[in-house]
Amino acid sequence: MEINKEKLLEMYRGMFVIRHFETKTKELFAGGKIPGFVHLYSGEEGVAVGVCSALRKDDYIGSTHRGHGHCIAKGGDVKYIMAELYGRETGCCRGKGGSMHIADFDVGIMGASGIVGGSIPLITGAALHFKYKETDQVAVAFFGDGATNQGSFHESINLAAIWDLPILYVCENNKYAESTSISSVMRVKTVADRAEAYGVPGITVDGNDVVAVYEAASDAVERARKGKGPTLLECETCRHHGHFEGDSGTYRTKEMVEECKKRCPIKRLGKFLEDEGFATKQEIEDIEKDVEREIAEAIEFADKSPWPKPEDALKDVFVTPYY
Amino acid sequence: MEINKEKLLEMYRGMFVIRHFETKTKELFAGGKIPGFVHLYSGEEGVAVGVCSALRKDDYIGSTHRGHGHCIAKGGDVKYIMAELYGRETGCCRGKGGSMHIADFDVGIMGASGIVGGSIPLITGAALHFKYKETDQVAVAFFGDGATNQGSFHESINLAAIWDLPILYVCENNKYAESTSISSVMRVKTVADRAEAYGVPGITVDGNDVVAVYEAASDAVERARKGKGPTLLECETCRHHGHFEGDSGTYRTKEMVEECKKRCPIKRLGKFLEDEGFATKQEIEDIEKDVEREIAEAIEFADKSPWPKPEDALKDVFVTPYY
Amino acid sequence: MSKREILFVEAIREALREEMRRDEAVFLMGEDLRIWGAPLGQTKGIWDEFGDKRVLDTPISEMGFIGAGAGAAALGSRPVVELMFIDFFGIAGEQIFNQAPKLRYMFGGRMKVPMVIRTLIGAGMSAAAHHSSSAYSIIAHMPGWKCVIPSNPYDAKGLLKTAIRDDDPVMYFEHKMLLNTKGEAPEEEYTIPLGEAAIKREGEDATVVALAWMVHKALKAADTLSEEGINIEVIDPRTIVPLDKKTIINSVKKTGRLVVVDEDHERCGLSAELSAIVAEEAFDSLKAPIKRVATPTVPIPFSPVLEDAVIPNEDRIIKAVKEVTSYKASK
Amino acid sequence: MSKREILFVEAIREALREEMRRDEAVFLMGEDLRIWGAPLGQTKGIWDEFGDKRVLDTPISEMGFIGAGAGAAALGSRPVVELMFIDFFGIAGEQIFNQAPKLRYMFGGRMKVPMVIRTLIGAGMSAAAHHSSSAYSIIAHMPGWKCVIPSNPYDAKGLLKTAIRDDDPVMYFEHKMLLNTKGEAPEEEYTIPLGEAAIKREGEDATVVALAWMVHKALKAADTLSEEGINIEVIDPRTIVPLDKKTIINSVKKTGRLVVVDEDHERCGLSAELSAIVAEEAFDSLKAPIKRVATPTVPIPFSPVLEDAVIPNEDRIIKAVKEVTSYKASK
Ligand SMILES: Cc1ncc(C[n+]2csc(CCOP(=O)(O)OP(=O)(O)O)c2C)c(N)n1
Ligand SMILES: Cc1ncc(C[n+]2csc(CCOP(=O)(O)OP(=O)(O)O)c2C)c(N)n1
Ligand SMILES: [Mg+2]
Ligand SMILES: [Mg+2]
Repeated sequence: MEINKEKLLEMYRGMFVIRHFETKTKELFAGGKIPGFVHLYSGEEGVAVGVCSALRKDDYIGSTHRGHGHCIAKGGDVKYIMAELYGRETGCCRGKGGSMHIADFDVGIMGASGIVGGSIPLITGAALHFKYKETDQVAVAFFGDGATNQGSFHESINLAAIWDLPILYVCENNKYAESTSISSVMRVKTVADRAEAYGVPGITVDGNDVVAVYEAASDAVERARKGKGPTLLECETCRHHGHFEGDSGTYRTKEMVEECKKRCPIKRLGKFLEDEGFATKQEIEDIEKDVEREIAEAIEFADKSPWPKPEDALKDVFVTPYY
Repeated sequence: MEINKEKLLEMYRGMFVIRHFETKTKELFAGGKIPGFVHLYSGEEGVAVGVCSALRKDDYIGSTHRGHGHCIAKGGDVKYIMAELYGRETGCCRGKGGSMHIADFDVGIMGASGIVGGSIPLITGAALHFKYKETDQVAVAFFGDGATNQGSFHESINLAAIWDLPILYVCENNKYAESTSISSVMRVKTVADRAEAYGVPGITVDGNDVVAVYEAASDAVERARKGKGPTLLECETCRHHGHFEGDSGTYRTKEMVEECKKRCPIKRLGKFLEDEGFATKQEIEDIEKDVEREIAEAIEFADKSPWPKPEDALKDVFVTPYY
Repeated sequence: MSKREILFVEAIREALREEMRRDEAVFLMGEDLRIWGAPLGQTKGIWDEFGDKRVLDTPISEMGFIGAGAGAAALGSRPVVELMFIDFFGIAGEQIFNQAPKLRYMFGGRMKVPMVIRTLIGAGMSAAAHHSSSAYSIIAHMPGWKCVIPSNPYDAKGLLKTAIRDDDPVMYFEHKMLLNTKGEAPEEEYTIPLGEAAIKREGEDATVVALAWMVHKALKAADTLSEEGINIEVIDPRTIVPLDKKTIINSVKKTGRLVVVDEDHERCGLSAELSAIVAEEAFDSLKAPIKRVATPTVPIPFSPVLEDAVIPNEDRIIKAVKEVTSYKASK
Repeated sequence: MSKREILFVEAIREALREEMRRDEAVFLMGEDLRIWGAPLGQTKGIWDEFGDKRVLDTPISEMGFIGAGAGAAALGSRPVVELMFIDFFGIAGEQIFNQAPKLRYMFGGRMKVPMVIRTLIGAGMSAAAHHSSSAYSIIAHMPGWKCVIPSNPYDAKGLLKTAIRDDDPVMYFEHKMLLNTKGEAPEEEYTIPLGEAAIKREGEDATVVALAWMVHKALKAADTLSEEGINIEVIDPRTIVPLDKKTIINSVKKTGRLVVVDEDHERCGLSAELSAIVAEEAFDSLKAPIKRVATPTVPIPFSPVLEDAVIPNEDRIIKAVKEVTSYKASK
């Protein structure tokens, strides 16, 4: 597959936006600016960016509790996402959703879910809608390794298989579900092995190699667009921080986390860009500066945004008024 | 595997009890004696009898809406089962359960379930209990082909796999879930193919060959007793009647049903017994006569049994009184 | 309008067919809808007219396909999904409680989920503890579902058409004992708004609120009672979310007495909700304690003798009405 | 008994540890119980004492492992299973609603299911619509679960020990805002029977019934109100199945007024049930409408501003009490 400089720099920028967003989110959470439960995506950027780079704007993704990365990669505006984390009126969900429930249908983000596996049937329904309407849009379900032990995964991928739905099931295998090692809750070697039970192709790629993810996703997206049905794409990755902010993370040794950080997809792509002459150190630094400015603006936007009005708590249950 | 005359005749008798019980149940339902929803097991006897013949009395089975056969094969008394179908006080569940909820813990019947897939987690829990108590008992989950598309199947077999639980997952693949052909709701060729997703052995046998079922089940039971974990055993079978009493069955052609009846496991074993000299026609007829008498007695018992007292409807929710 | 009698089950089929013809976005999804036409014939003939594309037969994967229905609805389809029996709500519980009905709210009102779930409720068939629940109180308890519970063919058709056109998730409950009952329904197009109760019978002595099968039992009880000179007002709310509180409260203001007849379990059920509303909002008018005639909070037993003992019946309704109409305050 | 203060979360751990020592049949099962010690430390240290065999970490398969818990219980184990947050009840819905609590009844009372489910409830942490529910009304609505909802360390410990020894399925609700609150609890062995309410404060002017976190809000409201000369009686039912109706009714007979404070959603919720019981059984004593101060039937919003707007608070309790104590009948 041919991949040009522009796409590569775009992916670099995309990953760096997520990383920097998460770094700031961590600080803001610690400083009491962001309430609730926050699960950071740092370290897994290669997956969201690799996959979303293979999508069109009118394709849709379903996200998870660890969703900031997916939503940013799919084109969500960091201003509105940050304002949502702050719980402000200007947030993409008007402050009603928060970190675990980010959505923006205008750019194809069908929504995150606080329930593990909860969004998999929904995004499968998006694919069903595309098939029903005979469009060539594609849906992507993001979920973790832990989620593959949920019934919703099993039922959804089977539906997609029998109906040849245009969807990618993207498993972010970071080897842990909270403190639980995937090897203790699954007897097969890879999550991709599970695809066979549904007659669906299963592929494992290195999630730290954004280009590899992009290429594998592109193939699967093409299959889907052509009406050839779903693919299970497993991306091996790891998270740099605890399960959520507040997790002491004692189930992983320091060495494991260090080792994980060494495989950072951003550093890896940066090195590749320089080594292969796609970009200079300066170009990369310029991108990073630009991103830092963008995130700073988003934080300022969130900080200055008004709180929702208490009475709005009763709105939006129904299209017709609350009762 | 060595299999002796006694065992073979026992299996013949077991299958014939079920067949005759179901034939009579069909008549009694049509005659208004048995209320509710009734799903007959006729045609599938090879599965229940083959599997249960490999079990001990203190092993446990979990059953389904199509459960009469399992319960009889596991040693349930036809008198108490028939009385239960009648809704009488003397029924094995005192008239509270009916056809879809037969249980008898004393002989290892952990209970049927009106919910497809509903009993699979429960009987997996029985296996967990055996492991916890360090007994060498074994559990068996019976379920249909349709049930393998339920999340409960997926989650349960995975639990059994990671914990090496002593259990057999026995899929009665009669090719249909109500009017739905299994080939339209599953992309893999056999249900046993699904075992791979859990790192569990998956085996397919001809459910009309009770001896083959018995042998395959015996191997799996031995594995389980030795602490080597679960097996998925798929038995290909077919039902002689509609999905339930009242189903017109138009989704199967007459020829399909005829073809199915030709593969009858009882006829097949009968022929084998005669051909191989295990039994004479007379011996077989004697068994059948004896069974007919037993079932007639069961019906009489049910018919003469008292109704439950209305006030008992409020009992048995809790060990301590109702509130 | 033309006089015409149809079966309840025909009313459902007509509503589905008419709405499918009217709007391409409407499709059906569920188990055994095509050849079988659903377990009690509710979708019979529809596949013949609309074909595979508009009528989807699913695997036994309620969690999966109900979630998929909600997802398709979120993007603009208008699926009518069948949950064969309400008793299976737990199988799809996550999608029924946390997803479909909460999405719009969680996402700040920026999308909508125009999905209908049709489902069978009720006892009366000795179908035992896994096929006889009502459970609409649970659906109503959790935010986000509109709940429609028709008692006759006319309402069944008019409300189902409205439900399909509604932009919010609507759960539509079909009582299995009513599907083969007959009633008038015009051939001409009509719809019934959600949130309007029907006064089935006027009376001054007590207000009886009842839904679905229970409406028929209440009306029979009313006949018997009227022979003894007691005239009850029978109200059928028809939808419980939205609920037409006004009609109920106005009636209690007139009669001073309330009996709620409810096939759902008593504890934390709809009967409690209606009682609580009246105890707060029509307190001054009350001349007697509010009585609930509901199903005790026990699993529905199989044996007809036992089933009859727990499901509200005419006798229990009459007894409760007499208690409130003959009530003398002890203070 | 010795005076000693412990945290609520310690009370839970002590109860678990004591019962595990007492009875070999008791084991723990759930997600991340071992190293993590459950999300808020409820099982911290228990794995160190009892090891892998007695503390099972599960995959994220609530339907599977809750069903397995019930199955093991049916054969004689006494599992204490964690459903991390009550919001996940739908994931395991089938096992929670149709199996564990109905088995004994369906099977004619010939077996029993001595399982406990521990689960986190409540808002207050901006955890949004998937991690802030109360939902005990739904569990209480369906037959078969005993429901324990403690408000302080003493009750938390005594009731959890009783729950584990109970032969029926018990759902034990831990309010996340209470886990780090302190209270007295003796070192000596004690248990508290299910079905006995606690009168937290005596008063004559109105009865306020509240559970868990709401007990604390009601007691604060009581302080404020007493400064204005209004003395409320605050009752904590502690368990809602079984429910100590007598204590509530006796109190209303004394005060003539009832305010129910309930963090669960209002529609068809526990607040409705308590109101309905009193409207039927203490009608003559009522001097004012029954007021419910409950969470409106909307998903719990994320933003602290919005969350505060829906969860019952001191102000709303005070307002409701004043409405009932100052009430003048209009008739
Ligand atoms: C149904 C359900 N069970 C449990 C939880 C609690 N929980 C939140 S995240 C998580 C682990 C998820 O693991 P995985 O799917 O691998 O995603 P990761 O966090 O590793 O990205 C758990 C158990 C939940 N939110 N929903
Ligand atoms: C969860 C659930 N969904 C649907 C049904 C309705 N139903 C009863 S039996 C059945 C078909 C079951 O098919 P299978 O598992 O193959 O068993 P079989 O009837 O063929 O023995 C269905 C859909 C149910 N009882 N439970
Ligand atoms: Mg993970
Ligand atoms: Mg089948």
